[in-house]
Amino acid sequence: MSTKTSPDSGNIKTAELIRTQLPNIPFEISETKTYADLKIEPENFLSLVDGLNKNDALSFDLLRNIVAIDMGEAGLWAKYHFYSFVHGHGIQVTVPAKSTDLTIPSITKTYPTANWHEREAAEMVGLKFQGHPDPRNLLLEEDLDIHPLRKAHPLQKPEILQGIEDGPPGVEQ
Amino acid sequence: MTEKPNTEELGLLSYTPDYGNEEDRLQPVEAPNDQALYRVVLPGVMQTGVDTVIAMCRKSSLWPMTFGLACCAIEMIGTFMPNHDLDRFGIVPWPSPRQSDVMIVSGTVTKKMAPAVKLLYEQMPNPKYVISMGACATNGGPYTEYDRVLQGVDKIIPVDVYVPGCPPRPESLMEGFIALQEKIMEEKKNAG
Amino acid sequence: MSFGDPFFGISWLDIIIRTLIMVSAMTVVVIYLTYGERKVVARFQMRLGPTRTGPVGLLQGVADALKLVVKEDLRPRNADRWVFEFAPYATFVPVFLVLLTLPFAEDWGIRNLALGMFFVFAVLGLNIVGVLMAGFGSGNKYALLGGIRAAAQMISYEIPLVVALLTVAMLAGTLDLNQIANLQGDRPFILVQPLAFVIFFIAVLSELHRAPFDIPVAESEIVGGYFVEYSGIRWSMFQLAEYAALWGFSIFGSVVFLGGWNFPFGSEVGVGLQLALTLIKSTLMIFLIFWVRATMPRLRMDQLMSFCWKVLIEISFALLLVTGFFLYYNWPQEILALVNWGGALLLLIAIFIRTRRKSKAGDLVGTYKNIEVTE
Amino acid sequence: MTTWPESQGTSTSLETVDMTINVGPQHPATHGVFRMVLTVDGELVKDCEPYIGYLHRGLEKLTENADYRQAMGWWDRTDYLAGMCCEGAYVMAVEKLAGIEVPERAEYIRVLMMELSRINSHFMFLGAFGADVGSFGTSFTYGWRERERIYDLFEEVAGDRMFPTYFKVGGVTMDLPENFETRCRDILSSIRQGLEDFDGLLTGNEVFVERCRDLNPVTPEQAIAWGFTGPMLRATGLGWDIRKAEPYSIYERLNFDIPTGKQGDVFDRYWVRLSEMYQSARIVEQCLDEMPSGRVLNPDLPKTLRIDEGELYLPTEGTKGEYGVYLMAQGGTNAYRAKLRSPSFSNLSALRELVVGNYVADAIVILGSLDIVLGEVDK
Repeated sequence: MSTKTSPDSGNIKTAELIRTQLPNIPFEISETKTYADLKIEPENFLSLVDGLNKNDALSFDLLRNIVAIDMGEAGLWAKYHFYSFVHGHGIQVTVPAKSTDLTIPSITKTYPTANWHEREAAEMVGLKFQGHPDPRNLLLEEDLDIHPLRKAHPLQKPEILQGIEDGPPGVEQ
Repeated sequence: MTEKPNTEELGLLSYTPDYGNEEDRLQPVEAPNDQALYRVVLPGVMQTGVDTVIAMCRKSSLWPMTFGLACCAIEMIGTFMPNHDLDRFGIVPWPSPRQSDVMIVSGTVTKKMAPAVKLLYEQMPNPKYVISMGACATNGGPYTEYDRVLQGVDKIIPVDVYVPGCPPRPESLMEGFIALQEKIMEEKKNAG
Repeated sequence: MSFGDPFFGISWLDIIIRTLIMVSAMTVVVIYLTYGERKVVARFQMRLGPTRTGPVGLLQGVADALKLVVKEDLRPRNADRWVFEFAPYATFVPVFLVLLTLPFAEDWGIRNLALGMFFVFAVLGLNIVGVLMAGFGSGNKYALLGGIRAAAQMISYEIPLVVALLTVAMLAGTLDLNQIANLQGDRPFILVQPLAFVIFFIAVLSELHRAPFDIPVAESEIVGGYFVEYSGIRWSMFQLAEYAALWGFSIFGSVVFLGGWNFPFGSEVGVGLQLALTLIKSTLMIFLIFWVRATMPRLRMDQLMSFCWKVLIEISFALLLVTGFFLYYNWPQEILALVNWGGALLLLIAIFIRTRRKSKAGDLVGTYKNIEVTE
Repeated sequence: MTTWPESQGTSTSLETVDMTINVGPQHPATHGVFRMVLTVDGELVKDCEPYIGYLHRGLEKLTENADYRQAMGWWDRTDYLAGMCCEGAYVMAVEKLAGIEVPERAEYIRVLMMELSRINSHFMFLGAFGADVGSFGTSFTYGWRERERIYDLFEEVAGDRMFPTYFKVGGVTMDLPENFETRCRDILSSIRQGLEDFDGLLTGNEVFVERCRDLNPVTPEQAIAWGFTGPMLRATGLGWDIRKAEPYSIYERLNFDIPTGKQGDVFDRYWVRLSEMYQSARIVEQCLDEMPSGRVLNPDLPKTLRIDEGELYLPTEGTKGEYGVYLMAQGGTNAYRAKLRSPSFSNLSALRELVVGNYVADAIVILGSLDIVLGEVDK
């Protein structure tokens, strides 16, 4: 068991290991409270994912989670969390989508579990995943075109009924 | 593989619920009020006696439909289990809406689920009652600010008894059932 | 005995009174069977069962029945009108005919036929027609599936049922139920033919769609099976037919196998004791059916079919053959009993071994890059 | 009258039409509001189209508009069978993000409560799975006898049965009552008694084994590709458990082992969950023995919890699999973005591959063996 890292110790080592294993892919390394983070452009995101999956020293074979974030003016970001059973280490990959076309290449071919995660991220924040098998809505109705997790999306005002004189519930005055 | 004929135009085999667009999905459903046969046939003076007997029978054999939405469903199942046995009141859960009289809406009704709730309410035979269990079913509960959540099930179907709590304890659901039984005994005339 | 004097060759009054007795007895028994089932299954599940309606919940069956009578009677739009409406009566009539021929005491049956058992076999076939009508008539896919499953199950389980009862008829030498009961004065046929009783019990369970074979009525898969679209009085007719069949088969089983009213005290004893004896034995059998229902999970459709065609039918034909040999060469019946007990034991052991067999899928442990992650 | 398809031309082969069955949002076997449309040829399932989202209540949107500590009310209603596990995961994530220390005794109490709610949730699985296979509620009542006892214990400790909000950022709201130790030990004995009952009722039952043995075996490679975690992954033979692989809280000090199955079929999934409960009972006993005394709440907690720049993803071992909490803070009292990695969501996404090719009755049993909770799937 080479680089056995629990979340709060030695996650930078994993990032350096990836840097040495995949030298020709440009990404910046930064630190989060639990895992190291690699920031990469959408163009060479697919090559990084293939590298992570195929390389024996890394062999990240579980895609845990895809988080889509509306960063306000910095556009829409997607964060991926990978984990390797063989080496026991995990990594986080941040992919800021271009504000022009908001698309990120889809990785359902190498990780089939990404299918539903990408569909949910797409409908919640409005990202588009290029090459996704069926990009329909997952959690919202099929014909809805709203993105609830955008910062601009409003909340619903709770309906306060003061007393009986307001009439029976459900009937608008 | 032989080319399958399109199953759409075979009325029997294909069933696609026509939910329509957003507005008429959330149209409320009125409670039906047609009369039972015995009230039409029997002369007036005998009706009160038959009414009380029928109301007592309805009261003591309320069959709810197993219709759990969210966390309140777990407390609803808990009410049918050994510690708080609803079977003592003659209340046994039934899978199909056709054979049930009470619909316990236990959990958050979202706008995507609203047409299914209305469909099930219409499928139930006539003297039917609705118990809105928990804060979510009454007015959206802790999730009332999210715009995909329906603020209360009484916006789409008429509700008889509201059970407060999030989730309500099994005892309060039993109290809801007792309140429903008293309501059946009171309004036995227009029970239909 | 007959009630009125014959009129135009048929004693009309007699027929009417007898059927009225049977109808009222059956409704009372069915109402208290539903109450009994809920109480018994509740006790298995550490619950109380109905206690609020009536003194100890005794009026629960009455309340259910009355409520169902007054319920609104729905008919789905794309249901086939006449098939849908006559299905419950088509399931109820054969069961009622079976009840008419059963002897409750010395010659106390409603109508004792010389070919009583043969009549029961013939009438059993009609039951499937009603179930199929319900399945296809109500225009609902769940009902369609339920109807097809019920038809396949009932038809295939009739063969072992009939053959197992034939072996008993061969032993008794007659098909008249009264005679069969008379012959069991000293020892009931269950001691002589236990394997036939096991096959009979399994086949009855699947004829009634109960316990491990309640596939057409599997509420966790196809909700409610063939009577999913029925409500109110039509649905209660189905329940009436089901519980009447349960009662009918348990009395039939106790008369044929457990010696009916004859076994421990012979036939000189008064009619009251004989009647009580038959009812006690049939309630014993009903309790066994409720017990199996409360504990056994449900078989899948193809397992049910393969169990019937690959196991039950072979055993019942072998049993028929063996009984034939014993009767032709009139070897002592004790050896026949021994062979039977051996066969029944073999069947149970085979089922036990089947569950302990090694699975066919092989071991996948450690095949993932042969790592063992947990230290 | 309904029109049957008249046979086209002289094709002698029997013309069959694939029927679509809508196992709708309301169905006794779908454990809540989950809908799948099965395309069925006779009894064989040709295609399965799962539809979720009927319980999408906007957990993440509401968490963004509420204070860190207020949001816990929504988080423990995600996996409503094991309220405390979700509370523990969220609270640990916030503490690690804000860098708040938790006293020793609170850690032990938390692990004890989380393991009890894991047992609680697995009892619900055993009950619901027995009903799916067909034992008409007897397995439900056996499971519920122990669940009610554990609920009574939760009520005594924290005041509420399902969602006690007993955990707090920085520790636990109040200390354990005095007689907690004796009550907890006799509940453990009744839990073990309940497990023997289930062993007798289901594991040895011929019909149950006949229905579940060799039903859709899954290899570890497939499981990982579909994103299975928790009992679903351990049933395939890969003994991966976050409490051992990436230990959090005080799980390094406790010794317990991880049961793994052999074929990943439905019987192994049932068996792994059943034997996991014995391990959880062992953990609860160890926590009771080594429970240190002392304070249960971090004394110097800030009045209003403000967390400046930072993000984290904390995976924890929920009852159904890896229950991961992702939090991003941009200063202020509200989380900028919160995401729940729900195990049932990933386990359910592979339903089509698991179900196609089996019978309708098996499709329901396979769905039951996934042990999904809709509050978690639809977030």
